[in-house]
Amino acid sequence: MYNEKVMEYFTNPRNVGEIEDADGIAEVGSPQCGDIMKVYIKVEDNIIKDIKFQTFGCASAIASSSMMTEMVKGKTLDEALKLTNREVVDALGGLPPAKIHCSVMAEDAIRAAIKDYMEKNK
Amino acid sequence: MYNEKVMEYFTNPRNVGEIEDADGIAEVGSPQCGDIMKVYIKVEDNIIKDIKFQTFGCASAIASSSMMTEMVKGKTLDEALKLTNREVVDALGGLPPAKIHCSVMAEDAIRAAIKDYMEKNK
Amino acid sequence: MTRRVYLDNAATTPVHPKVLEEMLPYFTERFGNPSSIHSFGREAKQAIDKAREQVAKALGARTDEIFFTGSGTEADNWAIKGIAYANREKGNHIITTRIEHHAVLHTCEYLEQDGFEVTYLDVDEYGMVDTDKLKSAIKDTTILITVMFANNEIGTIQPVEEIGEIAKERGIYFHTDAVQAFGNVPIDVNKMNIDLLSMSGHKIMGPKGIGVLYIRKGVKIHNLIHGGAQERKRRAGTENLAYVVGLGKAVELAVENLDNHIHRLSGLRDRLIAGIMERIDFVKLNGHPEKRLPNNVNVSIEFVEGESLLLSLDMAGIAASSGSACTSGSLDPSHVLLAIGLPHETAHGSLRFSLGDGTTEEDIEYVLEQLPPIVDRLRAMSPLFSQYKGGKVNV
Amino acid sequence: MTRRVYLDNAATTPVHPKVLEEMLPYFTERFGNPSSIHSFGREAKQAIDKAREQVAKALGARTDEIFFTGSGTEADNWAIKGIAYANREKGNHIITTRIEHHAVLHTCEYLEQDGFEVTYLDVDEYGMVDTDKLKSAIKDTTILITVMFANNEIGTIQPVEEIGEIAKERGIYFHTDAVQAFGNVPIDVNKMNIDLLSMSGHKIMGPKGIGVLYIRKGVKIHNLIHGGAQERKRRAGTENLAYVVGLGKAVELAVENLDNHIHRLSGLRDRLIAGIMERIDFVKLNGHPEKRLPNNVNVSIEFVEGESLLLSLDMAGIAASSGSACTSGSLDPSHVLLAIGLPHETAHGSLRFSLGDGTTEEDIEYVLEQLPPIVDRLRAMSPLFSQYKGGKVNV
Ligand SMILES: Cc1ncc(COP(=O)(O)O)c(C=O)c1O
Ligand SMILES: Cc1ncc(COP(=O)(O)O)c(C=O)c1O
Repeated sequence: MYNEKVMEYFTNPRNVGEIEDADGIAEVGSPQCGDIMKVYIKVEDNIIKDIKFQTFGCASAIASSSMMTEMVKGKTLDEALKLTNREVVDALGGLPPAKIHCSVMAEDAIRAAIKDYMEKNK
Repeated sequence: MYNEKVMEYFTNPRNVGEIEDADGIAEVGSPQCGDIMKVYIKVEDNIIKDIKFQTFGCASAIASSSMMTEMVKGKTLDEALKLTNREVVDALGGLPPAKIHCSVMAEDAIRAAIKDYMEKNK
Repeated sequence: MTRRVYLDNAATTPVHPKVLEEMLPYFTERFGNPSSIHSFGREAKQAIDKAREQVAKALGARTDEIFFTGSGTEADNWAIKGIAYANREKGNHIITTRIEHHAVLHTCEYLEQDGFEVTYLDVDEYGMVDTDKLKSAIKDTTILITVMFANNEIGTIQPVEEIGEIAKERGIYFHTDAVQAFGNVPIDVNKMNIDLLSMSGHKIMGPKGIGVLYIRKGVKIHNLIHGGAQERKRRAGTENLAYVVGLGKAVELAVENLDNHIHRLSGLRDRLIAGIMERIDFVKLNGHPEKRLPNNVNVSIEFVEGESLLLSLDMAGIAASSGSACTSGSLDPSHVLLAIGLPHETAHGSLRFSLGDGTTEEDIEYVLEQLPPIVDRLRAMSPLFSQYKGGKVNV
Repeated sequence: MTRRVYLDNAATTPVHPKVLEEMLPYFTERFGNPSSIHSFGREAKQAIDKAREQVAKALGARTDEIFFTGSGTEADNWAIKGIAYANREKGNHIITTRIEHHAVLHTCEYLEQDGFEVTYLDVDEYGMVDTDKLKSAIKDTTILITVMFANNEIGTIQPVEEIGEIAKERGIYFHTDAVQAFGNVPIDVNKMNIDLLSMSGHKIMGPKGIGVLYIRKGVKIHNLIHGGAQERKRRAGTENLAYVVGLGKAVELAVENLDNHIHRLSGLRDRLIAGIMERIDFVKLNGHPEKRLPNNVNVSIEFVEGESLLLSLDMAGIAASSGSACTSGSLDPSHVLLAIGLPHETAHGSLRFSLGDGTTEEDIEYVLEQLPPIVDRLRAMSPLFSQYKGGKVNV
């Protein structure tokens, strides 16, 4: 069903957790759909210095969130905003068709977290 | 499908053949139905002295005709007229439900042959 | 390799070695077509007759009331469509429940598009049908009541005998999907007033791809699959000789083993339920606490999602299943778990362990060892759990 | 024991040892439910994917056009009812032939009761469909043409490619029952413009109780069996894992062996036909002399009845079949033999020998040795024969 990379990110996800004094926080998804992603970012000089996530969801949701956090960590906010779900899928070496929405959630989550940061720092 | 007795009468039928100077002859059944029985009898003092049959038909038709000839040989015409298909079936140790009509043909055949004899000797 | 513990017997079972042994000669040696009149065919025919007797005996039925089908699903389809179309002039109303297997539900939905009216009865929090509600759902146009004997997800056993009586009184046909019940519960079609009953081979250590429909003598029903004269002209298609033989044997073994099966598995089941409750917080048992299949454990584990649980268990060598939508690629979780009133996120976090005759005490202890750290790990990742701990429960 | 010579391969074949070998692990070890996400399930899923590829390749189809069913009969039922009900608003007319298998004929008759109109095309004395007659039977309301690829009784092969072209031109779906043709004739669904095609496992040394329906991408069709999401939601029921694997293998072997099979069996077939003609008087070959399945011999032996022939052959260890009604317990002989114009009594005296990959030259010689005295013995008992000899033929 899932490739080894996805299973690796599901089993040993990078950047799990909370950031107490996060600069931006967002939660996307809903319990109804069985997927919730929560993302915390720490921003310095427009750069994502730290990022953590929590996910309630299936293996691909967990793997997608984790991969996304790795991909945007150290990037500028502009760069991070350009991240697409396709890139997450590719970085994971592919997802089953029924699971593509998990990568979309990851994209949504980082955008929402950056938006939250921006709102707070307007 | 058939019991051993039926198979024995099919394989080694008694009284197969024609009687050249038969006193009564009858043919029942039709090629359409896949069954034809022809019976020849030789009558002396109201007794069936000899009987032969020819059958085009399935194993149970052949066995039923053969058994019938054995059962009426040596009997008076009155006795022979009383033979029922049930008795033929019983003597054969039973027939499959779909094949009961073969025993009915045997009953019909002997009756028709006796009738033919009676008409000729009116 | 890690240990492999198979606790998904409600999904399917392995074929019993004795069943396979019976089947084997029918593939390569005694392979005749039962409709043929030569010795190969007669041999095949006899084998089928024997299997039909084995099944009839197990249900308290007559042999001419037993029809072999290509699956439990086909048996359900045949029963429901067959009754519907054959009794259309009598009425167009069918009563069923919200927790039936899709083989029943989707068939009913198909009939709805074709002018039939279907009542889907609600169930209580344990998944039980209320027979009073059933009675009041009956109309003059009701031609069929179809209620499953026992539920495949939560294991709840319905008051089948009572339903049978109601149906009989009102002159309505009663069909029950006993795919999960057979082999787990004693069944007698006469005592229980069952008119039609579906079974499946692969839930009882028989092969996958064979089922049975019991049809009470005299029931007015159309054929579903038309063609040759097999099954007394009621279900066409060359008989699946080897599987029919296998099913007969599996049924015989199931009946022989029934008391022991019930006793032993319900012990293991209760141990597993108690162990999970002891070792993991925020867990809820789904299904009826007593009127429950001896092999069914279904729990909701709050704050985590089913597929993640399943895959984590799988990595530990444990095969189970879940009512989470993620396992099917759809968004809604199991219709059964929603029907008993679980909130979506709780339904998503449900796990089913279904035991089988191969299940051992060690298997149960192994699960009880492996499951808690898996739950801990996933909860540690779960925003729902940290919200809960932070007092901000928005479930 | 007497020698056993099996010449009823059109009724059913033994499972090929290599097919059984492939199937075996899927009963007891790799027994998972393909819908399960754990390792048992994934293993099962992969096995099914592989089999689907084997079948798709053999037909020149895409894997998502291949659907496994519970029999050839189910495939025929699904194709015809599925197309009929899904295209009802387009039209209600179906064209078929008088010589189809009952799986097609009885399905068409069922549809006639439900408001559909069916044209049953006549065939010529060889059992061939006339494509001009087919063309003139087409109406504005025609939604389906279903013509078998090759006949199971007399072996005649239809002009499928031409029929496919006609159907395509007129925008009508074309289904062909290729249950007897597959493995005996090269098939390419695209070249032949076939929209739907039925196959069955047990005619090609696969197991009994599994079939395939090929459905061209885009064809509008209803489901026949509703329920779970198996077969991309088109055919419900837990997959018959072992048989799917076996069917895949059987198909692969059949394709690999096709040239050799055709060459070797048509040689044996022609030897058997010639031998019978040489040694027995008043014999007629049924079916087309050239456009004929490589494994089919069908002869009418005048003045004798088929069941008697069969049982006599059976006692000599030879398994064959007949078009006589007596073998089925009904009065009318085979509808196929009547459709090619045989008189009833001739049809009753027909014999079919169907060869298989296990058939040897010795088998053929053995039949040629055994058959003549059997015919003599039965003719000696036959009133029709003595009438004929006496010049009083009333046939
Ligand atoms: C031409 C034809 N169609 C359909 C079938 C039915 O296939 P099955 O026996 O797999 O149902 C058969 C054989 O029985 C057949 O010969
Ligand atoms: C309650 C119930 N009904 C019907 C079925 C369908 O049976 P089958 O898989 O044999 O089609 C199943 C299992 O899949 C089931 O659990």
